[in-house]
Amino acid sequence: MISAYYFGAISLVLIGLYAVLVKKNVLKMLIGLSIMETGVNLLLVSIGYIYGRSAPILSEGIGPNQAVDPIPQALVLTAIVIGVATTAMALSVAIILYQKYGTLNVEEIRRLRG
Amino acid sequence: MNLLMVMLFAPLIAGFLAWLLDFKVIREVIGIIGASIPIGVLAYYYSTVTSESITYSLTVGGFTLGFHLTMLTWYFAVIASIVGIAMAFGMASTSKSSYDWLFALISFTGVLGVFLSSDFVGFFLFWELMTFGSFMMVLKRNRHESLKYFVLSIIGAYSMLVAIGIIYAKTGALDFNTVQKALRLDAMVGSISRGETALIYTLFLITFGVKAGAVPLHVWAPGAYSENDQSYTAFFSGALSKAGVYGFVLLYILMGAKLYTALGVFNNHLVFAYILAWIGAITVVVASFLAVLQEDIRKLFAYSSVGQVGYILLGLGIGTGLGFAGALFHVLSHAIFKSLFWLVTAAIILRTGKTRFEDLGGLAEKMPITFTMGLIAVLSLAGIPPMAGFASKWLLYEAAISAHMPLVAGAIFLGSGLAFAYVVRFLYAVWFGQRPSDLDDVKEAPLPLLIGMVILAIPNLVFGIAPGLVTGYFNRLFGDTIVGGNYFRLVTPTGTYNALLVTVILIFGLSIAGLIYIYGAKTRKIPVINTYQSGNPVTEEYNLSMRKNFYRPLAEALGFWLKYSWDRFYERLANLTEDFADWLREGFYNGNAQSYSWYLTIVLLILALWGVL
Amino acid sequence: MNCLVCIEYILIGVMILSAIFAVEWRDLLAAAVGMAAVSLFASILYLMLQAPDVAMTEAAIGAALSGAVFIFAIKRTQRFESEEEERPGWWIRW
Amino acid sequence: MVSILKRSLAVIMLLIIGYWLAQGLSGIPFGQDKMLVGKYYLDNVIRQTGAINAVTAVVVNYRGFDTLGEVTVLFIASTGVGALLWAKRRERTAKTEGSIVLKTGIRLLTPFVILFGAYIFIHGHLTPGGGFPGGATIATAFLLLYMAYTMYEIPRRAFENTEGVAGMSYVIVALIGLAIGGYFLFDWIWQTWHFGVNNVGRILSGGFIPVIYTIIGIKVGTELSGIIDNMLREEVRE
Amino acid sequence: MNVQYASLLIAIPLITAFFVPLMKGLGEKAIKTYVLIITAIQAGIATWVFEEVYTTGKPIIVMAGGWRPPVGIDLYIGPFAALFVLIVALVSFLMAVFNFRAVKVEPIDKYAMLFLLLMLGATGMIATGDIFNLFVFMEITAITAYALTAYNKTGEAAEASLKYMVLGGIGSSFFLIGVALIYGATGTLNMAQIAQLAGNINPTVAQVALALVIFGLAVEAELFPLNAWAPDAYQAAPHPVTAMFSAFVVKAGIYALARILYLMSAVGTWKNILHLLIAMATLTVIVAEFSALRQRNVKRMIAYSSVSQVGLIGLAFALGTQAGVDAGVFQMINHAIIKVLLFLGVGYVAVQLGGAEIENFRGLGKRMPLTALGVTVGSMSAVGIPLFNIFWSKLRIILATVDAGYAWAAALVLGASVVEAVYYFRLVHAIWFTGEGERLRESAPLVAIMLLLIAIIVAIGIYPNYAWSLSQKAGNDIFNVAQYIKNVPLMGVGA
Repeated sequence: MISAYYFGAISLVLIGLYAVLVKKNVLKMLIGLSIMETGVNLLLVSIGYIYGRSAPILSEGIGPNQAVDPIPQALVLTAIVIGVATTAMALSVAIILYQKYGTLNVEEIRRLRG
Repeated sequence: MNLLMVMLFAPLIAGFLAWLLDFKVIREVIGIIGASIPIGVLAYYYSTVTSESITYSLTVGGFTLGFHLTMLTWYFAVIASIVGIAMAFGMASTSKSSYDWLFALISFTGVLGVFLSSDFVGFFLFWELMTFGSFMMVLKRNRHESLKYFVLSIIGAYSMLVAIGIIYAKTGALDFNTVQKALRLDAMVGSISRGETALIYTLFLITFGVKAGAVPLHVWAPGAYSENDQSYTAFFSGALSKAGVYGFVLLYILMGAKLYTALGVFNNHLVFAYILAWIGAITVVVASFLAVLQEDIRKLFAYSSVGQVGYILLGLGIGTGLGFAGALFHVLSHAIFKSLFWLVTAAIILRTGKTRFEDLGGLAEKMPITFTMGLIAVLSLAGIPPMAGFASKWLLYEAAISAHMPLVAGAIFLGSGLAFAYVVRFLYAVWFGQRPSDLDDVKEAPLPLLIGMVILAIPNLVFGIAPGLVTGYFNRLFGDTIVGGNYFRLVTPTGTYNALLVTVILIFGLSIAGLIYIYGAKTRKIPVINTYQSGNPVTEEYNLSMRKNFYRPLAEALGFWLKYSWDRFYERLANLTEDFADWLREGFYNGNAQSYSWYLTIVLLILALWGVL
Repeated sequence: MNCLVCIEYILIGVMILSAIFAVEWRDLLAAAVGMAAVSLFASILYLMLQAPDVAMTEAAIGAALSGAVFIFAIKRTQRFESEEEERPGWWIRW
Repeated sequence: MVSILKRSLAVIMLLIIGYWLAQGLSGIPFGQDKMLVGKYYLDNVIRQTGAINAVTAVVVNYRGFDTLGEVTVLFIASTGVGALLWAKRRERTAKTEGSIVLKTGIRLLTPFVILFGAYIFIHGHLTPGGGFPGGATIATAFLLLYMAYTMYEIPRRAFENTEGVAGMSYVIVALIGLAIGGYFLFDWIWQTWHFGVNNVGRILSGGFIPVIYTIIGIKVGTELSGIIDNMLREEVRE
Repeated sequence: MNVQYASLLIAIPLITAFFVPLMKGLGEKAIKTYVLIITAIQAGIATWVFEEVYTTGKPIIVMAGGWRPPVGIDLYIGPFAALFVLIVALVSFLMAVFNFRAVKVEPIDKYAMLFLLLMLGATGMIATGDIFNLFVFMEITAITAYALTAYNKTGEAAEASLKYMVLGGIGSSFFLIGVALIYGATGTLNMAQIAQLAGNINPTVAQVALALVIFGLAVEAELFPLNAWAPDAYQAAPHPVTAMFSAFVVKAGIYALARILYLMSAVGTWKNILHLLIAMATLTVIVAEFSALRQRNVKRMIAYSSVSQVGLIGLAFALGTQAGVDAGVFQMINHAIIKVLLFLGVGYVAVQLGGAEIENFRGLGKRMPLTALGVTVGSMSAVGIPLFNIFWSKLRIILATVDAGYAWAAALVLGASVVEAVYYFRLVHAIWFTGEGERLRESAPLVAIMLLLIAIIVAIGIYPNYAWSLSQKAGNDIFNVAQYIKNVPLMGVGA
């Protein structure tokens, strides 16, 4: 039995991947990717969690032994920013695609093939 | 710098210089000098090589390239060098382009390197170099033919690479000595399985078969030989195709014992050799038939070359000492007479610009020296004493008989007959008969070309009259008396051939006939006109003459067989491949980003199933 | 099972539900909002996982800005998924 | 029909993959102490970096290289969006002006939002937050301005320059570390100058963390605003 | 000189890229010259690093922030990284020259930034010694690559970029899951420490983590069937960028793949992953070669060829033997050289004659003889003709493959290479023996670059010893994990 957080994180990844696999709209695929990223981030943070400990801010009352692992949180900070950067890039590409092709259906956006 | 290296790279360097200094006479002079250095070096080494072998090694890219000059490699190298120098003289007249010089001489170096290498890396390297040079020569003239040559060569080269790789993996060595020892040891131990041995053998068979032009891998040869500078073809067919033969010899040396133990014996013949013999026999028959049916001089000799190399393979496949002697002798005689043919062809094409029999005729008067040379070549090829061609074919025939291979011997006989049929046609249609009026101002071939021809004609006569020179060398090479006799007499277990005697008798007979012809017969010179149709007008649809469709009845008789062509088979295969490529490309790279993400998911699924199951 | 775990389960459930909605809604604007909602719920979960830094960042960048950028892009392209897509499943038709 | 097949196939595949991932994750117990390097950070963070917020210390100091890369990624995104949506002349095409409530509210709110953002990144080493959320908050202020006023545009040139200068300052801070301490991204303020050693837990501590977070905050704010600006302006043809 | 100054390899491109917005008004020429100067400086630093590493024989460990690994992030510039950082810098420099001709689309200042950051990303990917930092640099490279692919702003460019983005996004997400698992199991992100601890990881976790990480990197490394984005991206990107993709972006991916693969060699399912990778690499070669066969667009054809050659490298790395890795590195060097030459030649033709379709190549030997020579030499080398560099590496790879017991893979790869030979043959034939045309003026700097590359190709072809010894050292750097762990001055945290 895995934890609910793991379950939620994996579900998000799979739902995102499902959107990429099934939805024909480019923006929908990008939404899927974005959800995937959220899922991965959630997974990372939950790996760093330790029962009964508090946030790694070592002010009064919280010693080094009462804090959760700070590394995954640092990693996720980076990952979130990277995610938004990718999303912004992808969306501007989608805008160009819409200008040039007049559609966002991936089945019609296939001039490059073979 | 070692003299061996000088000899090896002299043609290559000369080629580059000729390419860079692209001026009319300088180019040719450099080329000829470069091409004549090898024979000089080889002559210098003659006395040394008969007592010990000369070795040298270079280190390139972590590989050691070894070279050795043994009696065997010396023999092959000399053949290549003789043909090479003749080619250089020929090209001095026929080729006007520095491109040709560059690549012709590159392939010259390649051939020498193949013969001299004592390890697989060098062997492969020079093999590729030689292929590359010859390929570039064809590429310039005909795309379709060069593509065929190219694809088959690449297939051959890669087969060799895989085979070398397997040998390397099994023995851990790449130099011939160690490989030979390891494989001989393995013949006893048997750690290389039967299947693997068969695989290596097959791969080498493909490699060397392609280069030697063995049926069914010969399809490149007719086109590549004919669509080329004919002086270069002299080298191509005379020396380069011998690299394939050398490969087979090498196969015997390196893995003969292993092949014997792994593949066994059939009817008292070694299985692997038997396969080779039959490939040779089939090549002889098929190529000779096809040669007979050609209407183009170049095509005719191209098929003839394929067929003659078949003899050599056949000789090797007989597997006895005599067979080897015959095959090696035929390597020499084929090199000199076929190259001579090609140079004669080069002269004809240079002077007339025609290649089809129907456009030629009566050139004997206009080009007497060339004609003489052509005659020598014809006699040698048809196997008429006292030419080198007879001696070698005789040895092959003796070998086949004494090894109890009557069918193979039959192939030799049939091949000889067919060879006679096509050379007669060449002899008559080109040199005699009615001369088309546009050939009236044809001149004798230029001097360099004639020099080249003479260089090749002399050995034809010398080794024809004194075949013992060659067989004596073989005896020393094998360290055993395989062919007895002296310089002029060959003695085998089943027969004797005295070349000098035959020559003397022949000269005597010919002089009598000549005397009778000159003094006895009443002759009158009449203009030649087309009258041998019994007065009937010649209709175009069934115009059979020595010059045109002479063997058409034969072609009609063989109609059923001619329907099947290896050439067409390969073309269809190529088309199928291309269609498959299109299908694959359109199917996989279908342009849909979604399908691509499905591929990703499928890979993930595979990984997952792997983990779950 | 204490109450906190209850809340966790509910939050995760709602997050997954909004992810499904974000994927299945044909109105892209709504889908983008759904996606932002997923981020928002995730950020609450981060808080519960004792990661306030991440929670803040996710809320500010993941939910707000990312959603806004999506909405701008939708504004410049099209709002609805194209029509040849077949009718959505029963679970979404209402 | 095909589509339903495709969907169900996708679902089945994804379930298998999910099961596999879950199986892998089951080897990593949730909520257990698995720290190795993390423990070291928690033990030494205050002494070595002067920051109370261990996450910040890890982000900026211990794993500063990642953050440098992260800033670069955002820079690339803003550059990339700018490059892709580039046109000779572009204008905003919004039609509807915000309501009076919105306009007034935003006019009042903007300075405070920016101030709040600044607060977040300046206190990064003490409280949750830091350069990225702080910068995002600043960007939100501009987003609000864009929403309220149809004609509003950020001073693009100035923003881009700020972006560049901020990025350069980050690298320069890192290079000063190289020059002073011998290591790239070396915390020279804390480890060489020992600035604010007695101040741990207050604003003037934490070595170069507040400096870098300020730089990052400004950079992220301008970059995200730049992205918003680029997304909102459309090409106009005369 | 303090070896920590090797961190300038990262700092210089970054700071200069950040400086570009400030010089926006100076015009196109100035910005391109600026990029040229920066890449030259970068090449200088890389040469220094290369010298340093190869003369001392010790890797340079750059410790960011002065923290010893695994606490801080380290850059591990060993023989491989030193060599490839140099190649990255040199290729970027050459392509910066090509920029003057090939890139006309506005806005140049953004292009310059992206160009520098692409170089940075690849450098970082090759140099880093931390797995999450690898992810960050991979994303830098990838996002830059997305932007540059779409830079021409045509429909095709955007389409290619979209494909790249979707696939890259999925790949990097799963890579990150893999990293998360590895972190969860070992508690560290430093590669050397992961290698130390790899044997102790719970086997299920290790299997899933390794598979996911390899999967994520294989997308970047263009292994079949994860390479569908590659030909499109290569075709649509600006010409210098295409050359950079082929010369080092993919290489960085495949290097990372090999590095992690060998670091995790203590994992139980390692052999299975090797088998899978060998199958994928072999299929990569075959499918890509067949796809190139009837290609009308030469740039796309060479893109497919590049994919297939990369598959060959992947095959060599996946063998799991020292010989294979050495051969793979050798092929990486050679392939970088020839693909720069080919894409430079083809790109230049496309710029001059308005497209890379095969029709434009007819008679090229008469119209632009030197460019034609460059393309020809590149093609012949790619096919593996002796006296050109690829021959040696291909030979090495085949020998290593057969030696490792995968004769079938060698045979299939070589069979596919026959196809490669055919399409290059067609190209060369079209260039020299068909078509006519007026002679055009060729740009002197570009011709000089091409002649330089041809000289290198032939030099390695004739005298491969030096390059081979370099690749042996570099290959040992990847293969010898124990040495790698020893070289990283681990702090002993937790271990």
